[in-house]
Amino acid sequence: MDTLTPILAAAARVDTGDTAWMLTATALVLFMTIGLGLFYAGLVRSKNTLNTFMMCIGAMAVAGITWALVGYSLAFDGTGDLVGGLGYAFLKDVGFEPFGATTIPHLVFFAFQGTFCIITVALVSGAVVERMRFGPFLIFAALWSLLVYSVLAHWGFGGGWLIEGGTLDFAGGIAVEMASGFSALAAALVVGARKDYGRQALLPHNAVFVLLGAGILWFGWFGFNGGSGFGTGNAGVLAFTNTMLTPACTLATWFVLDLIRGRKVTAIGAATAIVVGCVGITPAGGFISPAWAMVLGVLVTFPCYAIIVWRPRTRVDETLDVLAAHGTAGLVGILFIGFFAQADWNGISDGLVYGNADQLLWQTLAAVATPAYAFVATFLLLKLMGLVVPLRATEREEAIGMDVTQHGEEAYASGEGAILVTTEAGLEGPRPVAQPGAA
Amino acid sequence: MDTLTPILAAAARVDTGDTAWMLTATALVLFMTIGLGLFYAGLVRSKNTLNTFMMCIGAMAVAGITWALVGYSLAFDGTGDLVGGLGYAFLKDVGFEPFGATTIPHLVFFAFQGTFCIITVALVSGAVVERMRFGPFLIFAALWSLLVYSVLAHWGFGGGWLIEGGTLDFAGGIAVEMASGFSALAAALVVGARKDYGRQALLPHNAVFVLLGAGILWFGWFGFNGGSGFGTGNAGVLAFTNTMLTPACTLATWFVLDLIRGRKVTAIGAATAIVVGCVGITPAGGFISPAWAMVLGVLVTFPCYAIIVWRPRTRVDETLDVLAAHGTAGLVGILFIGFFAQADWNGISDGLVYGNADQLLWQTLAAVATPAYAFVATFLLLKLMGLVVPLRATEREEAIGMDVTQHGEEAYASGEGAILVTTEAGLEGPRPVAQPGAA
Amino acid sequence: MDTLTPILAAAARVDTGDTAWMLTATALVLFMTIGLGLFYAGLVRSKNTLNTFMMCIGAMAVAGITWALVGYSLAFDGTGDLVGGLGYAFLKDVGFEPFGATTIPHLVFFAFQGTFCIITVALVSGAVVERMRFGPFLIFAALWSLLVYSVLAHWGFGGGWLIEGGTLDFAGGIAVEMASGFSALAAALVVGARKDYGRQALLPHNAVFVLLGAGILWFGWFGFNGGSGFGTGNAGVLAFTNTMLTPACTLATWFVLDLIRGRKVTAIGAATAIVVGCVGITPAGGFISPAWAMVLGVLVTFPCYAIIVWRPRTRVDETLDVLAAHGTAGLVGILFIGFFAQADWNGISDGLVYGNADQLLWQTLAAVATPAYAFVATFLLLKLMGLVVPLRATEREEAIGMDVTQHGEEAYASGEGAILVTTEAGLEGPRPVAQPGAA
Amino acid sequence: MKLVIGIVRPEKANDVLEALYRAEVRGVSMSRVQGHGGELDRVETYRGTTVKMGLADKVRFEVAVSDEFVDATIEALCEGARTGEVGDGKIFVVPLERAVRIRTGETDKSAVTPVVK
Amino acid sequence: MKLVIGIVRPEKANDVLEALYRAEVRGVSMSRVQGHGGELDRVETYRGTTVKMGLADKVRFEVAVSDEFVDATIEALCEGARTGEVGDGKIFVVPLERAVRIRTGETDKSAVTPVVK
Amino acid sequence: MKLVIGIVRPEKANDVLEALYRAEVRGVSMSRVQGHGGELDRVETYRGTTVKMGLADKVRFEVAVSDEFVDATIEALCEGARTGEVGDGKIFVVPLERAVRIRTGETDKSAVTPVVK
Ligand SMILES: Nc1ncnc2c1ncn2[C@@H]1O[C@H](COP(=O)(O)OP(=O)(O)O)[C@@H](O)[C@H]1O
Ligand SMILES: Nc1ncnc2c1ncn2[C@@H]1O[C@H](COP(=O)(O)OP(=O)(O)O)[C@@H](O)[C@H]1O
Ligand SMILES: Nc1ncnc2c1ncn2[C@@H]1O[C@H](COP(=O)(O)OP(=O)(O)O)[C@@H](O)[C@H]1O
Repeated sequence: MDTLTPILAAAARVDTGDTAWMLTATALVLFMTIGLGLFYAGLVRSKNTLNTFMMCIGAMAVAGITWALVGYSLAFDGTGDLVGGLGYAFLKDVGFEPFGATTIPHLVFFAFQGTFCIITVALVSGAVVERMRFGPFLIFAALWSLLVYSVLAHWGFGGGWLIEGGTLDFAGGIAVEMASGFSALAAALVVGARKDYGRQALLPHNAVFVLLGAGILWFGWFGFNGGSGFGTGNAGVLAFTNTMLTPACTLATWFVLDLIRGRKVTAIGAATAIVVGCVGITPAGGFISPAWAMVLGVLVTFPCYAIIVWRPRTRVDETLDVLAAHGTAGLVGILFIGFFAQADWNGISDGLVYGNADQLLWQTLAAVATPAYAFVATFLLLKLMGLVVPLRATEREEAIGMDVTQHGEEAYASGEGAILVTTEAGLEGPRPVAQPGAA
Repeated sequence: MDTLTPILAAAARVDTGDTAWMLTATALVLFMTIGLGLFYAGLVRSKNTLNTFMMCIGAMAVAGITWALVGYSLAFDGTGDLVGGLGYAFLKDVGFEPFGATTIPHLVFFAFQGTFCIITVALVSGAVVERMRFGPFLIFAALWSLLVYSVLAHWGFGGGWLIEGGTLDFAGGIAVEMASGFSALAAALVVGARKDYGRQALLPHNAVFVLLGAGILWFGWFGFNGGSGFGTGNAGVLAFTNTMLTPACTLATWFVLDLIRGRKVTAIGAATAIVVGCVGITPAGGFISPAWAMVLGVLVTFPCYAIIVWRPRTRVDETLDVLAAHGTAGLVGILFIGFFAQADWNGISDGLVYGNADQLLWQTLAAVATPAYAFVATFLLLKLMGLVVPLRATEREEAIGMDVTQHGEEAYASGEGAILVTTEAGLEGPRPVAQPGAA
Repeated sequence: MDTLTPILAAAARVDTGDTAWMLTATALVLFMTIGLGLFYAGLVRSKNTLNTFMMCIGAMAVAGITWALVGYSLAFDGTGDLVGGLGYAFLKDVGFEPFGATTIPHLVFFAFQGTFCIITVALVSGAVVERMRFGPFLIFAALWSLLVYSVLAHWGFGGGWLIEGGTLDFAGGIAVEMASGFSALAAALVVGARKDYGRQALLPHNAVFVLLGAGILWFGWFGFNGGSGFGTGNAGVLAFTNTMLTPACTLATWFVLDLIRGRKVTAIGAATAIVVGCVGITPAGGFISPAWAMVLGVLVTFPCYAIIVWRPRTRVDETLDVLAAHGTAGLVGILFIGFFAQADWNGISDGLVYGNADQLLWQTLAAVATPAYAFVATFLLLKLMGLVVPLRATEREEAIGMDVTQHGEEAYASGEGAILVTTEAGLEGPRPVAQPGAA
Repeated sequence: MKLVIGIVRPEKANDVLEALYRAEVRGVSMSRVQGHGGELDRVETYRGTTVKMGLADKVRFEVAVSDEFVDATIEALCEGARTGEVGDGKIFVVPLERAVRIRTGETDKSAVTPVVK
Repeated sequence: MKLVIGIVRPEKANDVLEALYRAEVRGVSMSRVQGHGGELDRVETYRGTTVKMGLADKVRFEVAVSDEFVDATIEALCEGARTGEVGDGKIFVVPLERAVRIRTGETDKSAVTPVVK
Repeated sequence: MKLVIGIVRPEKANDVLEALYRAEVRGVSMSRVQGHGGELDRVETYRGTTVKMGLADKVRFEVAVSDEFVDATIEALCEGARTGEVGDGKIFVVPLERAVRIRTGETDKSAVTPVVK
């Protein structure tokens, strides 16, 4: 949003080129949630594949609707300090005219922002896969998208106290990355660890899905970061290019750390590195030079890597390490801006290194307030939900697997021993099919 | 096409922004056919995986060529009532100047429309997988693309009687969705049921492919619907945004119906819901408000869900339910326009609810004529083909599986027990490899 | 680059539409490398899946960095005959102003070209999968990207002797296709054949990955070719449309050859045909008419098909046939321009058939010089590396599989028999987990 | 008691299960195997590589039965699995000295007769 | 010597391996099987198709042991695999006439006791 | 008759098939198993989780032969599967009381000699 300030003067009209890019960017970000589903599904055991993927699909359904009904309005209507108004509720006044000072139709702006809400909700699911019941997750997704995402989106993007104060967040270090990461931690604590956590080896059942999913995420991230300039202007172009450079550096650094740790470069590690690099550059994309973006790619690797190695040694089963990959990298990116933002490149503000200490102050504020709000709000939300409805499956269900118990399906069904229950009205006397055990 | 009428006045010149978006949209739609192949491949048994995927690849080859040679011309040359002329045959006069009143090069318009023809042919294959021979399918694909797709594309897009009369079809409720759905029904009847249909449980062998495939389809559909305004104008933007809202509502509704029916939300159902929602909004995308698009998302679910539950109880083995997901949803979408089209949003015409009964009339005409033509033409085409060449594999081949019998390959080969036949000219005395059983 | 000459006059300014398309194209090409990883991973045995995919991911890390540091500069700085200067090293002077006569920001041009470097390096890995050690491959990738790719990119795109002399190469027949193909041959010869090559059947373990990978490649190729006009101008539009037509014709031709050879159309063959068709049109895309593009699609099939059938009969284990699919098809495409380039379509130059013999001469020069340089340089590079570090894994490691030995992971882990080593600091007395065999 | 091992065509697996059920045989374990016997090899082609596939997919049933059930089990397997074409498979009968039901520790005969719900 | 076959729940596989290890049983082979017995069928739905799943995933252990080890092995299997609910599985003991260690050609008893590293 | 069970390295499976073929053994079934024995554990790492892999992939052959073929079969298995390193696998011989060819109902010896085409 802030990237608009400089051009606020300019009379806003829809530009076909900017709109063309934003339509592409929006589709790319929506596709990211599919990629995330695949990434997550590959990381769990095969008996929980579908449930894990379905949490992302569920987010697309639930958050897609809440966003249109009120979420968007709460995030982007007006400049209230803590939350927006209801002026855009039920898509009121969301039409073809450009939004604010952008050069794209309001509808496109709305859709683009909606895809952010969706993927953020999906990200949180990584903390509770393999044990949280599907129904309660859907309810959680709906409430969280309003109580946490929309609020933080308002703070960081939509005219809330952080952005108004001067915090720079290009593509969602606040509302997407730190919000999902620290909410994931809270969710993991409330829902509790999987029954076999720490006692058995729970391994990714399909690393190819993990790599392909990470690849789709990187692909989509060009829309995520590159689109956050809301057009083809300098900010978007800079963020786009940095989205190629930063993850490359993170990958290389991760390779080195893997070699030092286990003398082997791991594939799951590489997939993680891609995500970490993309997250790191998310807040900073349009504000720092390509050179600093590469440095960021290197630096962001260390804390994330450390947490990923350390977390499983704790009792906290934050299963897919959303905190490490998103919360931490997002926080690093937010702070990095405070040091290395460069007005020469972003036309808005310098960081400490370039003589503007205030920037670092505001970045630090964001890095403190966001995690606090996300963690507390999510913790309370799930605790309250837990009073009304059981959040997790029974031990027995967990043992059998969530796919069968939550969805009544197997990811990889062979059909052997499956007996048709639906009888064919049409066929006279269909020969009965095997029914062993039906005593 | 009709979306052009308003701007027919405007002097047409190529706009870089519109062209940029249409290039993207074209690539997205072509990618949909890959996604469809994956979606279909996941829904069949593992022994038929490649054959199923290959029918989509085959459509890309065959329909891609027929489209360039004559199909495009038959669809888009002139305003003949039933079929277009041959003026554009062999790409004659298809060059860089804008097509009609569009602001994009004719070549791009041709390519964009070509991707529609390809995926429509691929869709039909869903009715005959796991038993139809590959060769005959390729012949069918070539003929069908000309006799059915091009003709209906002319009716709905290219200047035929429906569009000229006033039928509104934004992105292919006629030529793509109803055409494929009702042709699929005919194809299933002519080719006949799989030998084990109704007697054994024939289950999807990889639900992850189904979900990923559906995700790729949704992703591509933004180009499919969003590109059908042939630029970044209001119509395209509206259709694009609706393509995010409608499927979200369909998903949520499907979840509810699943819960009511089996107390479990299914993943295959979710994947199906995504397709149904995208299909539903296809004809209506650029004509109805976002709010009505969400309502459509809810409404379209019911008939499609009902047919999907009911169809397997009949003797009709329309294997992958193209009729339910595409034919039905497309028909609902076409009729929905008749009621809820809004000139305020589309600048062209109102529906019944907004006081224009004629619109509903023309929509109904399309909803009657298209299925009739598609069904009859496909039925006759396959019947005639059947006289010349056997359409389906033998029972034995069906039992062994289409991958091995039609393509001489396995989708998931382990290599154990495989004996090299090709000998290495280069290697002196290569040690012979195991040849058990070669008596 | 040459495509710029005509508009060199025009005062260059950034166009939002052209930029929008180039951002999309850049993301698409980066996604191709992921698709390639999937394509390659499906073609190998399951025990080498991750290692194969990781070579492509590794290229994204290593080549992404070398490109930013010096590669880009060596390729595109100035018009030195053999190699560019260091003016752009460390991204110096790479900013928002348009590059040369293009209408897109320099940063976008840089990023777009960078994705080409990355995928070319990844392509070469196809020659050495299932046996080359991962570490040495990364080193090779870094050096090759500078010594071979940047140099040939300078020759063909960046102002070197070929382009200056008059060679036409639209999207990389020289630097990408021939470079990777003939380097692959050299790499296969230096690294040597897999131990079981020619003695056992080494089959693709997942043909669905192969088809999906090929589909992603085709999808991305629209950005690869369509973006090589650096905007939405005629050249890019023509190349884009041809990228749809040529592979369709290659697919159909491949089907026919498959039928003749084995009476069955193969899926792996179809996936290969898609790649071959896309490669064939790569150099010629913006220079020949759609009609000739379709002819090219047919013609290019024959030599590639022949080499793919013949190569495994030799002792050359160029494992994934990069030479056949890329080197050969690229060479055919380069020569095809010499005959059928049409100034009417490309506004630049005619081929022999249209009365300009010089063009063929310059195309032939490129078709001789490029393979020679690529082969020799790669051969020497690997030979020298081989003196310092062992290039391939031991027979034992090869037997166990590269995933476990190089990366310490399995692509499809079940977790059975896996014993947690990391102990849970947090949990008091975690019950010890099974440790059979730990004597 | 005997351990009856039956190797059959995958497409016949459900028919075999049904036949066993009809024969009152309740407990059974099955797994996928690949077999070689008198069947013709399939030829498969992957790019330039042409191979003869000497193995065919089969399903292996393992049924522990008390002696009086052996014949019934064999008949059920034959009835469910026979197509008359080469490749139908084999049945092997191996002596079974002990059987234990893990849940209860019951042994032998009682162990191989599942609880009736 | 005997060949002890144990069919257990997949989620208990690691517990069984541990129990066998504790019982000094070193050599073992396992494979995935599907079994039918007294367990209730699962109902699954795929679009319009509703099916009863009559088979449950199990893991099959195959352990060759010298006679004095048989009881210990059976106990280990029971201890590791028991949950007390229907579906815990079975153990079958089959006579083993010969055992050969391929690497060395050693036979019988020595063959079934792995080298200690 | 005997049922000969051979557990070998996957990479040796084709060599074993060849050796069996040379030994005139025509009928055979094989399946993938995982085994534990004297082999060193592999260490694998997945993000923060490091594990010791106690099981190695193996291929299990099951061959029913008439008594006079037993030794030839064992030799073939050893010849095809031996590398000399720990992990080569084992051979188990179990008595086979009956064998039936499903297609024809033939039993015993004739059942285990496949039709020669
Ligand atoms: N001697 C044997 N030992 C183990 N399995 C066998 C044996 N003979 C046949 N089989 C299994 O039975 C299957 C069918 O046997 P085959 O000889 O091909 O057909 P048929 O039994 O009809 O003659 C084979 O694929 C193999 O799995
Ligand atoms: N007679 C049998 N032969 C072979 N396997 C059996 C037999 N009975 C049971 N099994 C295997 O044991 C598993 C558990 O048996 P089941 O009867 O369901 O539970 P329980 O053993 O606790 O009564 C079955 O799924 C099946 O795999
Ligand atoms: N007692 C046993 N029972 C069943 N399978 C065994 C037994 N001992 C070994 N195996 C199988 O044989 C394989 C190789 O045995 P191992 O002891 O590792 O090597 P070696 O046989 O060369 O000493 C094991 O992985 C396991 O699958």
